[in-house]
Amino acid sequence: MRAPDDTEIKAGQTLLSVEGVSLSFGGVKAIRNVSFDIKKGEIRAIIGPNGAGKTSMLNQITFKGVKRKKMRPHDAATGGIARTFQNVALFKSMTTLDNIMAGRTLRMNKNLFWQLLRFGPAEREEIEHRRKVEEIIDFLEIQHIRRVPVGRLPYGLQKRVELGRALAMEPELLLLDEPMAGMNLEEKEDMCRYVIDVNNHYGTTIALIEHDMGVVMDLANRVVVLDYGQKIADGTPDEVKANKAVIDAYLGVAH
Amino acid sequence: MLCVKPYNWACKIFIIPFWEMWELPDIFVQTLWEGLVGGTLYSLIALGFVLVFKASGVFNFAQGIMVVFAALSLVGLHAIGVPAFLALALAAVIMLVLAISVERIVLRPLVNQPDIILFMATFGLTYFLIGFGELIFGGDPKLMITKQLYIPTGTYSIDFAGGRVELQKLDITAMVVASTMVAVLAVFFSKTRIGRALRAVADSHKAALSVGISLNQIWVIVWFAAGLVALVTGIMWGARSEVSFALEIIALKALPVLILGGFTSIPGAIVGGLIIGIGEKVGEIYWGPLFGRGIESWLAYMIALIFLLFRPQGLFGEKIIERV
Amino acid sequence: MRMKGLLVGAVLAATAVTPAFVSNASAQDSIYVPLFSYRTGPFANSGIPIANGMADYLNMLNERDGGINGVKLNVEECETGYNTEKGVACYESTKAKNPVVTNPYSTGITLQLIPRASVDKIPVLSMAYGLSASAVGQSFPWVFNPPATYWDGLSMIMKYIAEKEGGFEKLKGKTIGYIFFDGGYGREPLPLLEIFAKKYGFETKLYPVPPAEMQNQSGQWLNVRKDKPDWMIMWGWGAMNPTAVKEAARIKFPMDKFVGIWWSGGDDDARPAGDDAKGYLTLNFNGVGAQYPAVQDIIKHVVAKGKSQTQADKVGENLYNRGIYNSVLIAEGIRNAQKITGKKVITGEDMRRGLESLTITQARWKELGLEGFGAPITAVNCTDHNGHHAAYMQQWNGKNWVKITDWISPMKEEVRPLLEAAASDYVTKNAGWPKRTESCDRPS
Amino acid sequence: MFYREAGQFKTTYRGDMTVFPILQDRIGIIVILVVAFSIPLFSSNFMLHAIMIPFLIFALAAIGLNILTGYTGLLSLGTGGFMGVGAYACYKLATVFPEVHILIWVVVSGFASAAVGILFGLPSLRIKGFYLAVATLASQFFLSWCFIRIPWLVNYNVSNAIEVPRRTLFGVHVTGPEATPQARYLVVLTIVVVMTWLASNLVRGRIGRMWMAVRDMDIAAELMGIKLLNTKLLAFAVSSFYCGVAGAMLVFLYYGSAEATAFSINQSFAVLSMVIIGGLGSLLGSFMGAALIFMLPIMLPQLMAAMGLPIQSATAEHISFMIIGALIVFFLIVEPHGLARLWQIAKQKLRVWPYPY
Repeated sequence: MRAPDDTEIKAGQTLLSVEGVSLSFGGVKAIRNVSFDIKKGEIRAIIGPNGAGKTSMLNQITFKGVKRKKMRPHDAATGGIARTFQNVALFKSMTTLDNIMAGRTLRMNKNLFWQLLRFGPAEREEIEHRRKVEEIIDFLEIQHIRRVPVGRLPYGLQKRVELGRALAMEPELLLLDEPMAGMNLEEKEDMCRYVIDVNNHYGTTIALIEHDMGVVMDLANRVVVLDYGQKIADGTPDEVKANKAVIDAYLGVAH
Repeated sequence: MLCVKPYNWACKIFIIPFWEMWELPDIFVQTLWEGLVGGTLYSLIALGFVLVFKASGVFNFAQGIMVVFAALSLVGLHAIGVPAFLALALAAVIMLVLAISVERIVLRPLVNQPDIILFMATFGLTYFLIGFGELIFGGDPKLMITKQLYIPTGTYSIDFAGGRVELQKLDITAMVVASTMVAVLAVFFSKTRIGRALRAVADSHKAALSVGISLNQIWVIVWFAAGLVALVTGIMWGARSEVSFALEIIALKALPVLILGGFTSIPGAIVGGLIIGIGEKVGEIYWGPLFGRGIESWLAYMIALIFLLFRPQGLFGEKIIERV
Repeated sequence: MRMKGLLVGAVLAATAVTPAFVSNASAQDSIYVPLFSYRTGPFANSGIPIANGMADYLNMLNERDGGINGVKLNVEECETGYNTEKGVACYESTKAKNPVVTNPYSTGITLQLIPRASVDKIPVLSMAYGLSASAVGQSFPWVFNPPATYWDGLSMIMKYIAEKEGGFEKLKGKTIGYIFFDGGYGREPLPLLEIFAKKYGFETKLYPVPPAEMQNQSGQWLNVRKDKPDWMIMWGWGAMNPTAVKEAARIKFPMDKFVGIWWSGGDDDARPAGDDAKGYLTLNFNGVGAQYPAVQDIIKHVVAKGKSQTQADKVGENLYNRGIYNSVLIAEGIRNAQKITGKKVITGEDMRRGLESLTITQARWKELGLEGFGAPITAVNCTDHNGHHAAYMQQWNGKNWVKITDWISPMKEEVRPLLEAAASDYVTKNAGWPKRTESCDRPS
Repeated sequence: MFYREAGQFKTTYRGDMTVFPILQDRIGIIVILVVAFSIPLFSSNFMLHAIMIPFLIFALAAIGLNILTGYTGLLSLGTGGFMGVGAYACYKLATVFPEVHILIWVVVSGFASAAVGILFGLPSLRIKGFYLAVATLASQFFLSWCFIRIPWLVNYNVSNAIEVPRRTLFGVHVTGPEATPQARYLVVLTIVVVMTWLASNLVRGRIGRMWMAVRDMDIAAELMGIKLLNTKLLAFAVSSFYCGVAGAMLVFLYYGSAEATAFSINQSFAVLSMVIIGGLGSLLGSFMGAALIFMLPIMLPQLMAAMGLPIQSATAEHISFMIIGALIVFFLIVEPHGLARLWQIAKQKLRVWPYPY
């Protein structure tokens, strides 16, 4: 599959739309009445300075949802949304392989009885999914750490495994929360490549949170800019780059 | 007489107990008093747990055996001819030695291990202290040296509503000592430098280390404080029945108090203890007959469990916030 | 890191090597008598004096007489901690050395051993504890529980109460409270208590004490205060006893109306309450005090030579003497078995016969240097492994136990049918329970 | 040198997914099984009855608790109660339906335990960590109370105890006093081996991954589409099932008769220490922990006697308490992840031997 180009995205169908979301913790308003949409097949970035409410926004999408008033996390998964976390949320004592296999949970359905016996259906199912997982492992080039508990891996690799786990869910929409945070340049470049490859290869729609502007401008088809919980800009990277409010927010003009 | 056939059960649950409270107010007041005293003693044991948990994150299973060990040391020293108050001081010294040993031998090598490992280590400590205590003092029960410590015995009988309410002098002493203990600890932890350091450690080990507070010292201090609390608890429980290893089982009663009050809250331990103490006595006396009595062994846990379902972090525990 | 590897090796090696030590049969020129005891755990306060008394009497026989009829007794204690798993381990480790009798000293361990006794051919002597129904010799040829069962005990207590009230008919309308260890032991007397209540028209109030709450009885005693029973009966053990006595004193329950079973009558049970315990009553079937010549012999041959674990001043206390009583039964059983079989070194099977025809007459008690120490054992036979012997009431005077009644005999006519019923119930529930095939010896 | 995986390549996923991918391990386990099944031929009754049988039963209970605490991260102090439910359920079933073979009831009684486990597992959705541990104590004390107070459970026995009927399998006594330790040992061993194999299948598959995911990071697990409550309750159910079967075996194949005190809180603590000493999240560790915690107190007095230390049995008991306590602390310090991790490290050493790395 080929990633759609910009004009196709504009015309394409909306995968998810966020309308008038607000969120407050105690008296602090983290998000104020933000609306935007994500279209099928695009890479959509949400950016903003520290504390702008990006992660809160993402949590709202996965945990609370839109239109469905009370969406439980489990429903997000069945609804085809997968995500990675700002602070890696891997299953630390499990191996890379098990972590990514865990991403297949929803797609496996052999019951307790077969699981206990393991011979037959459960084993066939396990092998079938193992094949899928090995494809992802090959794709992310993490074959050598297959059997290593992820807790012992360096940060960069952990991020990659987390991406792998999210991919294993074969999501329609992939939410990446600062996938490049804390990485060195080389690792960042690798990660960028994987994000683009995922978008190209699997045709997955990606929503990306990042505050490294350079990365975002290269990757994203469209960008939403948040500041103090409010949307201050929305458009293609070039449009956003030219937006005065964005420049102010990033350069720190007094409000 | 009050209960008619179809509503028999409902009546026994909702009417009879209250009617009994009304009919025999002296018994009711006595029940509340017994609950209060029992609760205070539970609070004392729970306090020992809280001190250690707050400062070192260790769920100290050995608190119960420390109670026995402290009391045995006191009685044992007195038995070989040490004067009572000197024995008391020496028992406190023994608890200090215990605290230092525990810190050196158990806690220091296990620093930064998961909670459950530390919990298990205190479990090992419990076994060790049982064996050690029985080896030195013997497994037979001892009499608490109540008289020698000038702990008053006897009863105040107060006429009340046509009956009498009996207040044991021993229990009153227990209440006073427990309250004093709590007050002293509260002042110690809020006013002194060490106390502030301890709170810093409770908030964050790393933060405490970065401002130069010695974790090891703090641990010795809290374990010693827990040891002192254990000593006081041991004296009080010992005076109520006797000093024997069976006392260790009683210490389990502090656990529902802990989940009710929160593992990290001193006021929680106190209020929790009182709720559990009064709750289980009132429950046993007025609703116990429905179950054939003797329900105290689990009633406290059930009370705590019900509270817990509404407040998972306990009454005074800090709200648990998980970040991803 | 190397250390960890070594450690694993060491543990595995230790596990592999240990069994080699375990199985060694002893040479058969002595009689092997294992004593299960518990000097640790929550019941140690009752267990320690009994264990001392048992061991000291048998050791005294060795020291003074060179054993029984010239055969040394090989006395060995095994610590159970009142714990069933340890009990199994003790039983298995002693079984290999051909014991003549097992004294389980825990209801849980006794219940386990009852079915195994007939298979392993080792009689179980559970002296006035364990399964009351095992008094029926036809169903339980290998189990002995003299001198009396718990039901006998209850009936004797009822007799005492009736006497004090001025006859059984005076019990009508009275309230009798029963505070008990909430387990098999404490619950066993309940059916008989109900029968008595119905028959004599008194009301019963029950106060169970959960095992974990033995030292926390204020709730139970508050209920006692609320219910105002005329008498209290107690089936307690271990740390439950002294706590109950103290609590009774606290609520000012009249102590001379508070009666315990024989297992609630330790000196350490009453002593903690001090003067407040004055008047507290318990049933007893052994004499107290060190004035008996045999006890003096123990002091001379065992305690003074430092061969005992007891403190000298505890010799002669009630539970210590209870241990002596138990050992007298063992020793007399052995002696009787030697007499019947003509063998010097007897086996478990011989011991069974010895116990089944055991008699200790008043004269024999005197010969043993224990005049008046116990009621004559006259009624143990093939059908009756208990004998339903008499006990007496003793009262705490603030320092010692004082015998205050003559021997009270149990209401056997009430108890025996219950026992028979319980035994046949046990046998029917345990389908395949073996029919008695053992022959019967006449009492000698 | 001899323990090498070099040269052993897997060409199928099936081959890669086996429990023991390395040949030497496979040989090892076969040797262990052969030895285990032939122990009755050369071992004393004491060894079998007092050590091996209870060791295997407690190992099974430890596996049960490990599923809950080690794999799913839910700390439980209610094991003794769940074991008791199994034992009493088995007794009721065996007396109400005596025509069905007892060994079937031993296994089926696990379901009763599982049901009770689910019931007491419900609070686990809201309560975590030590709070949950204390909450499970509620089940322990409540169940203990039920065993004593509900006479129906013991068929109205005056002695308040449950007794084991005599039953045979292929003409050989397996329960009751006539059953030889050899026969009982083989039955216990078979059940434990089969159930361990099933457990190892379970923890390696989808369900095992769900449990571990919940343990490691429950929020992320939820986003994988794992339903927390169902997963936790499943862990409670399976764990209680194992404990229940262990409890039933404890009474029917080991004790021979039991009172409610056999399933007291001490049993819960003992099993928990087995799991932690052995290694959380390791089936092998459950066996090692059971070996250490159960065998040590039984064997220490024997060992001391064998070494000719002339001490009183009570003193030996006190010292063995001290040694157990010290050993627990010692093992935790040497390797907090339990004996199973020690074993792994030892294997790793063997793999590279004679070179240090």
